[in-house]
Amino acid sequence: MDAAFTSRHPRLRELLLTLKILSRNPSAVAGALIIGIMAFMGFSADLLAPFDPIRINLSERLNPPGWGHLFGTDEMGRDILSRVMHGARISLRIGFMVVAAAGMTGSFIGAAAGFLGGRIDNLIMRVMDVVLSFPPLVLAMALAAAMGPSLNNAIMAVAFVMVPKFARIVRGEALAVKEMPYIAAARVSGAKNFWIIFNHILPNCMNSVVVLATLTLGETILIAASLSFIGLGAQPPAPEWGAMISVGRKFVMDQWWYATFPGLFILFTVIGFNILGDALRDVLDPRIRR
Amino acid sequence: MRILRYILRRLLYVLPVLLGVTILVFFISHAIPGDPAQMIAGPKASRQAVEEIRRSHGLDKPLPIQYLRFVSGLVQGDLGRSIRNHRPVVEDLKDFLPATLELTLAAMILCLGVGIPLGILAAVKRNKLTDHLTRVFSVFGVSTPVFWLGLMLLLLFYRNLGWLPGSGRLDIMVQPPPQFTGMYTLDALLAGQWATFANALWHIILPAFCLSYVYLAIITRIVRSSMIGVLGQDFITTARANGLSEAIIVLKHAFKNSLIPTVTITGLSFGELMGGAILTETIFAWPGMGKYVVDSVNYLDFPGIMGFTLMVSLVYVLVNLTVDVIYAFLNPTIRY
Amino acid sequence: MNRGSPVIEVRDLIKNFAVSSGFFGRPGTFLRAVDRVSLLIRRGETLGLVGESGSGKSTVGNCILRLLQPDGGQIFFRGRDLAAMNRRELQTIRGRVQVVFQDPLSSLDPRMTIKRIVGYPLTVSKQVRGAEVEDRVLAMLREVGLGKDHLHRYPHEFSGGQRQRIGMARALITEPECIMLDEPTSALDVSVQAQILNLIHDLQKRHGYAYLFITHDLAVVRHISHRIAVMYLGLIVESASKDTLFENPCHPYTRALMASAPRPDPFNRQDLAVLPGDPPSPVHIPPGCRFHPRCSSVMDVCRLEAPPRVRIAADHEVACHLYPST
Amino acid sequence: MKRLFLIVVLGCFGLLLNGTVWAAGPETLVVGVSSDIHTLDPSVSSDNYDWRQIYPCYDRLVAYKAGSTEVEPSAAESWSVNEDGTIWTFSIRRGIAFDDGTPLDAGAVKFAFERTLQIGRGPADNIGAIDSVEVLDDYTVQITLKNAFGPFIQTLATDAASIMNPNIMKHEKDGDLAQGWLAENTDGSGPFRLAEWTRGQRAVLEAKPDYWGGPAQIKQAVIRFMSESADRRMALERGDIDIAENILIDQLPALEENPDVEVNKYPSQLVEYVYINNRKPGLDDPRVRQALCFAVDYDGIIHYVLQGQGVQMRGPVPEGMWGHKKDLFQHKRDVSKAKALLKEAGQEDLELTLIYSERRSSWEQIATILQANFADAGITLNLELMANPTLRDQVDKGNFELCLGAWSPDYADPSMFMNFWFDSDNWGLPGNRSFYKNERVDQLIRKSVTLSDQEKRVELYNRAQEIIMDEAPYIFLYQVKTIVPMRKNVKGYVYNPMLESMYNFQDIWKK
Amino acid sequence: MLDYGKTLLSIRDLSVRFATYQGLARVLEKVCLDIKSGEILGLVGETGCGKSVLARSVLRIIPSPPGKIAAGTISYQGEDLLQISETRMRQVRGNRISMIFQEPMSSLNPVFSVGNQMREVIRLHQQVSKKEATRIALDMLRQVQMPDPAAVLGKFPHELSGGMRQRVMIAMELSCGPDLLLADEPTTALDVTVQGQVLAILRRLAGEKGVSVLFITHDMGVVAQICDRVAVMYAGQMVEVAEVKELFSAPAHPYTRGLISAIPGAEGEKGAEHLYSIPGVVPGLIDPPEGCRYHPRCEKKRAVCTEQTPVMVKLHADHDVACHCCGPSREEGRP
Repeated sequence: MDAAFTSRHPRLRELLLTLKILSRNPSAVAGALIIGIMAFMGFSADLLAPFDPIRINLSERLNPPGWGHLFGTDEMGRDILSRVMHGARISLRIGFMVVAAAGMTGSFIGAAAGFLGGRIDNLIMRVMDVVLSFPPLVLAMALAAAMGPSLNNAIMAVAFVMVPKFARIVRGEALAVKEMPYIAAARVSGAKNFWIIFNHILPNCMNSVVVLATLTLGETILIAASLSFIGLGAQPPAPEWGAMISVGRKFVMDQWWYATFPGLFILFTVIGFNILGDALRDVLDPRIRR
Repeated sequence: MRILRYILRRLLYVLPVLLGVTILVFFISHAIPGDPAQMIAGPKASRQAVEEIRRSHGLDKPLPIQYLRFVSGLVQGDLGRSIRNHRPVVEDLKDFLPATLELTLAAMILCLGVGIPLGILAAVKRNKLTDHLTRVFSVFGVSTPVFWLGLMLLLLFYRNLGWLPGSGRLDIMVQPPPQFTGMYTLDALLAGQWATFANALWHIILPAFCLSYVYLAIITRIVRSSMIGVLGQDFITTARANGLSEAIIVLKHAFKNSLIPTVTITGLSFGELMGGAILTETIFAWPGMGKYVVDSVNYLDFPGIMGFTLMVSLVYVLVNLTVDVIYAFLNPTIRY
Repeated sequence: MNRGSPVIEVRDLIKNFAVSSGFFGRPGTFLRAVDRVSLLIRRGETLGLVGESGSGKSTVGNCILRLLQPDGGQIFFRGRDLAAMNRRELQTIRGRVQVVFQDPLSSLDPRMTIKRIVGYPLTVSKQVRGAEVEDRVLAMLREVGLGKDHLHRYPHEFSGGQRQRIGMARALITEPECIMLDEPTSALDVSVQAQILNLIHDLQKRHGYAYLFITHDLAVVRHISHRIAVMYLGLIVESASKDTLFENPCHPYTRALMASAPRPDPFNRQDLAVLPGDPPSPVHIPPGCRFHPRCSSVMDVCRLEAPPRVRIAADHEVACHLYPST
Repeated sequence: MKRLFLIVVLGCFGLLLNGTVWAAGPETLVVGVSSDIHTLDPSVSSDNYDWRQIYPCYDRLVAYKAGSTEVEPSAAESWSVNEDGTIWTFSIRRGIAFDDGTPLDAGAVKFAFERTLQIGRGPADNIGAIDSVEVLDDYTVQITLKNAFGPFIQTLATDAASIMNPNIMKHEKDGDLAQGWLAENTDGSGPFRLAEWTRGQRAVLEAKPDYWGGPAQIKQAVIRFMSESADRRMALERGDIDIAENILIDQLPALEENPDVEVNKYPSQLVEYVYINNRKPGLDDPRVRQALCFAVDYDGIIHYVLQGQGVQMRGPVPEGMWGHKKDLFQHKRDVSKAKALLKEAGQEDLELTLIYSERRSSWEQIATILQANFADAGITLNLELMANPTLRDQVDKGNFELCLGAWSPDYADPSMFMNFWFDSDNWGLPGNRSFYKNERVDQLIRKSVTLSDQEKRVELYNRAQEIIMDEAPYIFLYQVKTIVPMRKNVKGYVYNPMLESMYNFQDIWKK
Repeated sequence: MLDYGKTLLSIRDLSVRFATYQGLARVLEKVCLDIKSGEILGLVGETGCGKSVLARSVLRIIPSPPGKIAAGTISYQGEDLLQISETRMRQVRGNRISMIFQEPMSSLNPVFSVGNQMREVIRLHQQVSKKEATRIALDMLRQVQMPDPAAVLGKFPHELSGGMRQRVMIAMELSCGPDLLLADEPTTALDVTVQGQVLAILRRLAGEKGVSVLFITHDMGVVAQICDRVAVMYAGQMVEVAEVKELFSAPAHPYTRGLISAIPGAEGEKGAEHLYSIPGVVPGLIDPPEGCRYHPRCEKKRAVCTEQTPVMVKLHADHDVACHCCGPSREEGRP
């Protein structure tokens, strides 16, 4: 065993072990690689992108893919490659913001509901049931429409929709964790409810949350792109993928490249998160781990 | 008898959820910016005309009062009038629901018909090539933006190959079949109009496939993983130790058990189908509720949005209720 | 060691559970999981509580720990009634009654290192901080036979026996007076079980803890206990000092229990099937004496009346109609 | 693979059964349009896309001459007007009847106008000059106006003045004046009637063989709702439809190459312009507004976005409408002048937000170009796309800085531009969306609209236009060309700028 | 009573490997064992020593992957069970050799009724009508002293108690009259009084029907009470096989000795304050100790123990042991 795995820092050791197991899982590596490439492209789009994603150049309208513009140009003569590269930043930002917001809120709500039980649980879960009674896209659409079309509103809408997912899964876990003898031991030692939630319940739900978060990242990117496609998300001239497809749709019969490339980028990004999430689920599953 | 009581109890349990749904829907739609009275009046209307409409539609009342009016209307099956076309929303939904139903049912048949066998196959051939291919297929499924897939299908099959039609439920000159269910394929069959049936079928292929792909992938995954779970259980070992053949073990012992989680998830991810329908209908100009609601959103026709959202969540809740009943039926350990 | 001063005294403890939560959460019927149980645990002494699954022995333990709120009776800890304490009062005695659970893995939080797990009761009560915690934890680990190199590991990196040692260390760090041992060895293999039983025994010798040892294993309870109480369906049917009980088991259930435990002696084969039927579920408690449907010496009165507890010797009580109170 | 195979098989199966059976014959005209009908009630609809169906189903007292904005007698044989232009008397043609045999008489006209006014929706504003309608005898009707209103006779040719059968009242429910019924049915005396309306799919108008003006050449007109421009274009090229509406400009070059298709372009009265909120600080300075007008690359927009299918506006009144002033000042791109004006106004770091909706497909491009143009002049322009209703709400409340808009006249009179856009009584949605106020202009245009003498009116409007160009309350962009691509065998179509997207179905025929 | 028949099943040099995340686990290492007809052979050992894997290997039902039978033979009636076809194997399973498991909760299919599952097995191996199968099932349930057997047939597993479920399993597995019953800790999950009942039924039926039983357990008390011979395993290796009384009275292998001494109450009724305990922990199977796998915990460890794996040698007629310290050549080493 490497020195790192016998490290005195237990968390680091666990993390390294997890990474080591992950690195032996081909789909995890593939997923991480895709996300890594997307993230790299997004963050260094300013340096990498051959053209300005916003600036219009009307004399180059709707050029097909070629050496000058690998992915062709759009109806304003902007380079589609540059735009999809910048789009990576937007989509990843949406994904991470939504998941961070929904993950934290949902996890806490779920942990509290599951652990405290009784009326609080009932109330919280009924509210969650109401939110869950809508197909996610439909609710996000209604919310985004209500708040007005903008990227930030779309993020809030999607986050709102995603909260019950986390709440439900964490609640389920919390119900199981709650019955574990170590919770009883903590009680016997005098721990109070919120201490137990933060020190036992939430950390022990982390694996599921991480897996769910990864999968939700993919789903979020899809829903956000769908909202943008309907016109309720990112606003032009922002190079958001869904919005690009929305405009590209008008040109799809003659200028196939316009809608095709942003779609491929969405597809691959979401695939990245999905296969990484699946692999994480396999790896983090304690039954396999121990 | 016990199952009836169980259904009744589940129904009662659904009521507060539905009440919550109406509240949420109502307040969302009233947060929508844009003055409905102005919308009703039209683009060049004078101020007095707008005020008059505001009064006559009760739009000047406080929100809680408007909510009460809304709910009492709801109970009588009145979802209000669309701002866009001044029709009762219920009428609109009646017109557009069958198309969505036809599309989702077609997609559903495709999903279950393909997804279940595929999932079983993948589970049985776990970690073999079949399994890997199935997983790739389903990962692509859950990762593909429906609207983009639709566009690509159109590009290929309509624009480039010209094999399949690009929009609508029927060709332009085809008379819709007599209305029984509102689903053209079914109605045409019932009326014995073979040519119309063929035409309707011809039109539904692309949208149904596009819509089904995501859901199909989900079903395949669920069947696969629940089959794998069940196949690892002790009673499967017992069955093996008793000399049962793999086919019987998989198709009888494992499958019935794996159906239990599958049915649940099928219900829960029904929402994906509904969400997908919105996008699919938009892409394929399928005159269903999805397209209706997108048009409503663009027009901020809040009674329309509200009616659709309510309708969908009602369908969704009912589907999940049905699923619960099937679940209880499948699973003898559940006590109802 | 001065054995003898009562640490925990349980009087007529009652605990009910709701069977079916009725429509919209209304409580339905109750089952009585624990019915007027009385126990006395003395300093330096081990009370063995024996019974089959569903007999309510763990429920008694959980009531004493106040993990469950009793529905009746008193639980005196050093003269103060735990059953009547509110949340704040309870905080003051937390740590003085400790617990070790059956499953050594699930009783340790898999997300915490040993240092945190063992030091936990100290951190929670904010008695001790920083480096002192580590010192105390280390001292405790040494006490249970573990060392410094175990400090930064996670529970899953240990074997079953080691985990149970960790569980002991955690229980002991607050310097409790009473420790409830809820089947602490039943998940362990024989060779490891022996190690843990020895440890439990040694610790008592050293510190004079009062133990409530809950188990279904007669051999273990015989080895470790000073006094034994036998539970059946929420009721204590017989209690006596260890030697009395094994030499003179009175209740038919106690006798059956002893007879059906397989002895590691191939030269004397027992008749194992001494007791017919399944242990009844607490949902359907038989009328009269709860044991009567399985009892070999059942009499008419047993079907009608619950037998009273009778003292038949100085330290020997039994609840059976065979021993009428006179 | 299997699925692909299945699709191929089913597709071929479908192809065999299709193609041959369902072609439209020469007696059927198929129009591909972008959106469904909302309502068919002429008293309710303010939407050109509804009027497409409504207009041919009804008669009006007067009608536009073919291809012209002048009116000619229709249901009214003749009319007279009193000296001050407030009382109009019409004598109605005999022999016009509704489908159930009810004659179109003075009573029907009174009923129709009063119904429209009573419902009080958009159309009521179109004929809002009417004070009362009186039946003098069966075939003579007298209309009294509130004030003299120059364009009155023009408004009677609009869809809002359609005359419906008084018998529709038997369909009345809850005092809705039969709105519910008329929204989905037609009952007029026009050359066509609605035969089928399958929501979201198609509407069929069938020709009445006994129309008083002579039957139409086609038997039926099928209006197919196809939301995507590309879809309509494909259908037109394949011959599935005969006329395709609203084709995106970018798809025209491909269409023009098709030998079976003729792409007709007509100058229209539809103008697109930018509302500048004159009340916002900064924008209340005419120099700043002038600077904005000078910053715009009008030629570039017309060249690239419209592919040349438009003309830059010269003042508010478009070319082709009387009152258009040929020698009026016109802004041209002049970045240095714009910068100088801004400097003069002390607004060198101007940051503005332009709101727009997706109502017109070109707006996104225009907004982006404006952003680039303004940047050249040192102005930061933020873009905000919003749903049209939201946008209208913001405009009505004056809650914006710049906003893209489009306008087309309901009747052929410059007052549709001059009075609606500049009268300070019309602030907000009713028309003056720049919240412009100039008392001199108010006087001039209010005076003009009451006069009947066209020359006098033009003079007043010209004076107003001069003032307006100085103060630059709007950025006048362009008036578009209406593009109506159709199959070459479609004959007899006549474009009328007043009847945008309304077809003269009764004169169209297919070769 | 100890009328040993001829050898029914003979396991030779059986090695099984499991692929795990951490590496390849050598779960069984060259295990040899004979089961004679009519005997109850106890297989004891601590958790994870490979007892269950051994039993499952006989029926070839170890989960594969990750499990893999790497080497060895299992001969049953002249056939090597590891070589015959899957179809032939299925005729053996549940018919000639059957198996019951530890968890009565999960070894029955929750969605089919008891009768349904029993009939399925009966009709699979016997050409009988449905009615006849029901009769056989009822008869078997009576033989395991099931109260109200007719009603039980219509019930679902979750409606039965643990003891009843285990009886159903026994009835089902004996319904085809097998030669060998593999019982994998069948009473561990049961309460002690119920365990007594089940053990009694098992002992009686095995005797009546002449079925050999491989009884896997970790409870030395159970072994003492029902087994004829005992095999002791440690960390994937067989360490000692002996007649039951011989094993308890004269255990040869240090591990066996430790196991017996560690039982509470074994040293007599009074008992010492301290129990004997084996030091250390059971080794992992991925990287097991070289040589004798027990050597890190052995009190009698010698140099040779760390280098060479001891082979099974005959101590007496019915007593084999695999230990460097107590082979027949070192007879003096007997305790």
